[in-house]
Amino acid sequence: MKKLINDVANVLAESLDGFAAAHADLVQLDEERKFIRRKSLKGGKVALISGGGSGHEPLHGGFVGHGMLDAACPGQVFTSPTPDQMIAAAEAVDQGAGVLFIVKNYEGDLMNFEMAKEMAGRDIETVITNDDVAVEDSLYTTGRRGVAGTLVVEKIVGAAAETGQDLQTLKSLGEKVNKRSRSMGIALTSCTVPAAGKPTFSLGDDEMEMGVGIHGEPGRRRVKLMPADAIAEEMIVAILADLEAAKSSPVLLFVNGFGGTPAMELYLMYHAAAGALARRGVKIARSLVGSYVTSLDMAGCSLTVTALDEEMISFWDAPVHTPGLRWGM
Amino acid sequence: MKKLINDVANVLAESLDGFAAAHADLVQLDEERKFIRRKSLKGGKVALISGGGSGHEPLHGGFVGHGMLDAACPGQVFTSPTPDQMIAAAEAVDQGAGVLFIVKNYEGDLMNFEMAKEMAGRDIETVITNDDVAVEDSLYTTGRRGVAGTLVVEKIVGAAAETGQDLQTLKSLGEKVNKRSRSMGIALTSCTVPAAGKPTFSLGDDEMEMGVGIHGEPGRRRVKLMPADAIAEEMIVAILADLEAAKSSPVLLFVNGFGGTPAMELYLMYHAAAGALARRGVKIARSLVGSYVTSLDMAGCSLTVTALDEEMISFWDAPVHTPGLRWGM
Amino acid sequence: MKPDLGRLLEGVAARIIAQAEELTALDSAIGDADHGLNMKRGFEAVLADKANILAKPLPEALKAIGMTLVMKVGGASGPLYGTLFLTLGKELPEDPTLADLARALTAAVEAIKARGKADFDNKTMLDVLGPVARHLGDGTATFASVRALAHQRAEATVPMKAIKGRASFLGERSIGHMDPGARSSELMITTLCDELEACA
Amino acid sequence: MKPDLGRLLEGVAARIIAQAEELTALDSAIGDADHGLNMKRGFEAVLADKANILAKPLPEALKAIGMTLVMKVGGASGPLYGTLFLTLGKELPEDPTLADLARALTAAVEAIKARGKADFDNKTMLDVLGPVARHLGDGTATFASVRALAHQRAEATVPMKAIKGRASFLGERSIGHMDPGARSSELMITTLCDELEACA
Ligand SMILES: Nc1ncnc2c1ncn2[C@@H]1O[C@H](COP(=O)(O)OP(=O)(O)O)[C@@H](O)[C@H]1O
Ligand SMILES: Nc1ncnc2c1ncn2[C@@H]1O[C@H](COP(=O)(O)OP(=O)(O)O)[C@@H](O)[C@H]1O
Ligand SMILES: [Mg+2]
Ligand SMILES: [Mg+2]
Ligand SMILES: [Mg+2]
Ligand SMILES: [Mg+2]
Repeated sequence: MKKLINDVANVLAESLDGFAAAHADLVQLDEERKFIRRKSLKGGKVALISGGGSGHEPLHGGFVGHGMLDAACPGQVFTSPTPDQMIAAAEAVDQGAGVLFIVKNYEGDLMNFEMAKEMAGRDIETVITNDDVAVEDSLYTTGRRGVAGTLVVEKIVGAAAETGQDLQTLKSLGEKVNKRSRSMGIALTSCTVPAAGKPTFSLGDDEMEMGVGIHGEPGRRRVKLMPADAIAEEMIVAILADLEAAKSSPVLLFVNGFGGTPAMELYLMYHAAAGALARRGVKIARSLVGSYVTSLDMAGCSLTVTALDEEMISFWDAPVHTPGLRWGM
Repeated sequence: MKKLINDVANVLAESLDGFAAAHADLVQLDEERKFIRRKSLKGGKVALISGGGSGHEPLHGGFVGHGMLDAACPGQVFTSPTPDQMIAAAEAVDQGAGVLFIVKNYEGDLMNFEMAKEMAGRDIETVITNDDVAVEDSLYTTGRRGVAGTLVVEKIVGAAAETGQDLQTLKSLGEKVNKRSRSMGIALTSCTVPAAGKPTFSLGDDEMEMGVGIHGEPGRRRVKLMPADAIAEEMIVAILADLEAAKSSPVLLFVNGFGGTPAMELYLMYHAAAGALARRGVKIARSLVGSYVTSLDMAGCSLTVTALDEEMISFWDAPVHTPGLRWGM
Repeated sequence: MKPDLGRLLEGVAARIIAQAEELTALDSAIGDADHGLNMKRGFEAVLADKANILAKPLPEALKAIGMTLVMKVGGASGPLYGTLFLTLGKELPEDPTLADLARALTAAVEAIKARGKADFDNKTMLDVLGPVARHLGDGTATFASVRALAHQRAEATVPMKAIKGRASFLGERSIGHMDPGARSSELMITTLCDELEACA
Repeated sequence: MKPDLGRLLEGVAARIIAQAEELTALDSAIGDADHGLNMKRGFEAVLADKANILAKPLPEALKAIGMTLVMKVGGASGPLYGTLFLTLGKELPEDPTLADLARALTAAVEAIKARGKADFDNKTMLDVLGPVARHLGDGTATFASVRALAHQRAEATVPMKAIKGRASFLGERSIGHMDPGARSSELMITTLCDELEACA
């Protein structure tokens, strides 16, 4: 394992401390490192709290700030945070207008946020994101994973929250954005969990994982390395098959790197994905390219397509000022 | 070689096309892909042009836009652009107030920009960046490499150019920022040039390269993998030994990822580097953490320290709106 | 039976900590490579809190263990094992009989099902805990039979296709691997049997 | 001598293209792994422009080759090899003698020195080009002797410490590797000798 770390036991703490110090103008880290919060809160606004296992930076801590989250709870690497973290975060940022949890659809996250909700004794609602089409959706299983589409939910709901929308309205908006967002990912290499010390899975030199999750979970199938155009084609086909709304709405195309993939390749994938959309008559209205929802050092990327409407476009365009995403201010 | 590409011959073209399409609101790609320019130019302003080998994205094309460059010329991967590119770029963005070339100190870049200057028949000045302390500075050699400090020069000179400063003033400012910026890099893995198909150098599982450049050039020495704190300590010592001004000025600390290193590790390195500065009484006034000056998929990072003065701080803070760096607008 | 809770606690914790790498390896195959790390972190926290826990009567001690697991383990296993111990604490009297134990474990299994919205044969810890709870109440349980059953039920998760938990994302590809949570449940149960037998 | 420029051009281009991987491998050791790619791109562009080049008288043809190299190769070698051919074009008459060639190459070497601010023994292409230019003028040159000298001077860069070019960043670690530009100069010169000898 080759990483820029000291002791594996301190990776999370030192990284959080560095993050908080580098962005001290925007965020504060709780003394026990249970949560990252906005430096200054906005009275009367619904508090948005997300969180999840660490290793996906800048998600979620990097999206704390004006126009997105009020707090984020970092779990251990790839492990959902514990209820005490969400309880403490809610205590710190609840302004009396209620709290909205944004939770990625993993059982660990669901249960820990649920226990926090039960124990916090506050007005709390939850939006669950499950945008990953690589996994079959079914009532009988855990269902689909929440992946990079979570950023889109946090951005759009975050912008709406700044305008003073109430808890129920924000929950509905979050559910709408989630329903209109679909993602799929591929990996060229595994990631390595620091404490595990070796790659989570092993791939041959000529292999890739199609439909991988953001924890290095194996995907739909293992295939021979494919050209970028063919990869994008398969991903876009899978995404559009499950996103009826994209037939009649302009879309956001979000190309997300997993941590070990450079910008040059992400832009090449954008080119490939945009071509696949254009061939199907889908119009791209907004774009985002970068490593925003990562899997430690995994090489690979995901594509997210969100079918936009006017409300969503205006909230997407609204000013945002966080360590990880910033525009308009 | 595992990369998200199609044919190695088309990597650059497809990546540039994707970049231009994803950021069509800000930039335009020349039809022959000789340069990336701002979509709308500002009359009467000195035109800032940079460029260099590709593979360092977002440098330089990602820094075209308000508050930074007017145009950038992308060479082949790790190969300086050719004079016709800079001549065409100057033709496209020169507003009559002259052109400033910002060139990293590599002989290839110097000679190609110099030939462009000779052939363009315009009022052109050049700022050469050479912030890399891993290489000994000497009159008899090529001297030091220009690395991540180039971003700082482009940001500060770019902001000054927006205020209408003239060519000579901007050249002096660029030289000042360069003189007050020092960097050093380390690599945990080699990068792989797409057309070469295999890693440029090979490192043992327990080895790292101390003082690496941004082309995967071997560095000062090959050493056993070190803890992050020890790495930061050695880099900060080398940087401060060559940056007298940091004794009496607040600094910008810029932790730069090389493309294959995730945000979690960069923030951990920020923590380590900030500690090394604090122990020496150096005050951090501004911070930047991210993969901005990359080496394809190389794992590793560089630290840049810039000794700031009031003028530099206000230009650093000034609004910038480019694909790669954005704040204040 | 009047075993020493401190010894039971230390025994179970030591076993989980000692097998952490194996649990993580199982989780690498069909999950996210952290189950051993999670359980180790949880039981280290329990050990650190041992004096406090042992000062309490059994029901309160079990609740304290459950709360520590909830607040330290995270992931799916934290709330679930936390629920297990919290429910045992709620259901057990200070001085439980085997029948009390069977009833309490059955209640805990139901609580885990509710918390995780899962059922038997979903390839989870429930596939060990459920059968063991039933066996404890069927009047034939011996230390050896409980151990054998726990082991057999963990092995029985190998050919299952996961319906719940992270392994469910794998669909058919989850077949052929033991569920890490089933294995950690087996480890806890067999270690408990070992310790209780040694005191008996 | 009245050799066919088309044949010379094709011979040199084919040789450089064929050896591109070797040049890149040399550049991997002490540079940035692109010298072969750069040279290949340049000479492919020259070949693509062949009809146009061959339509011109020798001096103009050489200038056209130089300009193509400048505009297509990039890196350090583009401006330098471009300067080489541009200078030869400026210095040579339409029908050059060996003495003309020696004088023109000497001028080109000076132009390369000026463009790259480098000198002999800096571990660059100059360490092949300079000695060959001198030898062409010393009255003893044969095809065999020129080839041998080019080869020997390229080999002689191995023990040098680089003072200029990317390899200079390596300091002492540049010692022990052949300079890629020296090798590409050797390849051009030996191929020219081969072709000229074959026509002679
Ligand atoms: N819904 C569920 N019901 C019961 N057990 C579950 C459920 N989801 C997961 N598990 C158990 O938890 C184990 C995984 O725990 P762990 O790896 O610590 O958490 P995570 O899956 O969040 O990384 C699985 O092996 C399985 O036994
Ligand atoms: N200043 C210089 N003077 C003469 N030759 C040089 C100089 N700098 C570099 N070279 C030659 O150029 C070669 C490298 O060319 P190339 O790899 O194509 O460009 P780059 O170094 O920009 O990647 C070196 O091997 C050396 O022979
Ligand atoms: Mg987990
Ligand atoms: Mg080069
Ligand atoms: Mg797990
Ligand atoms: Mg080179």
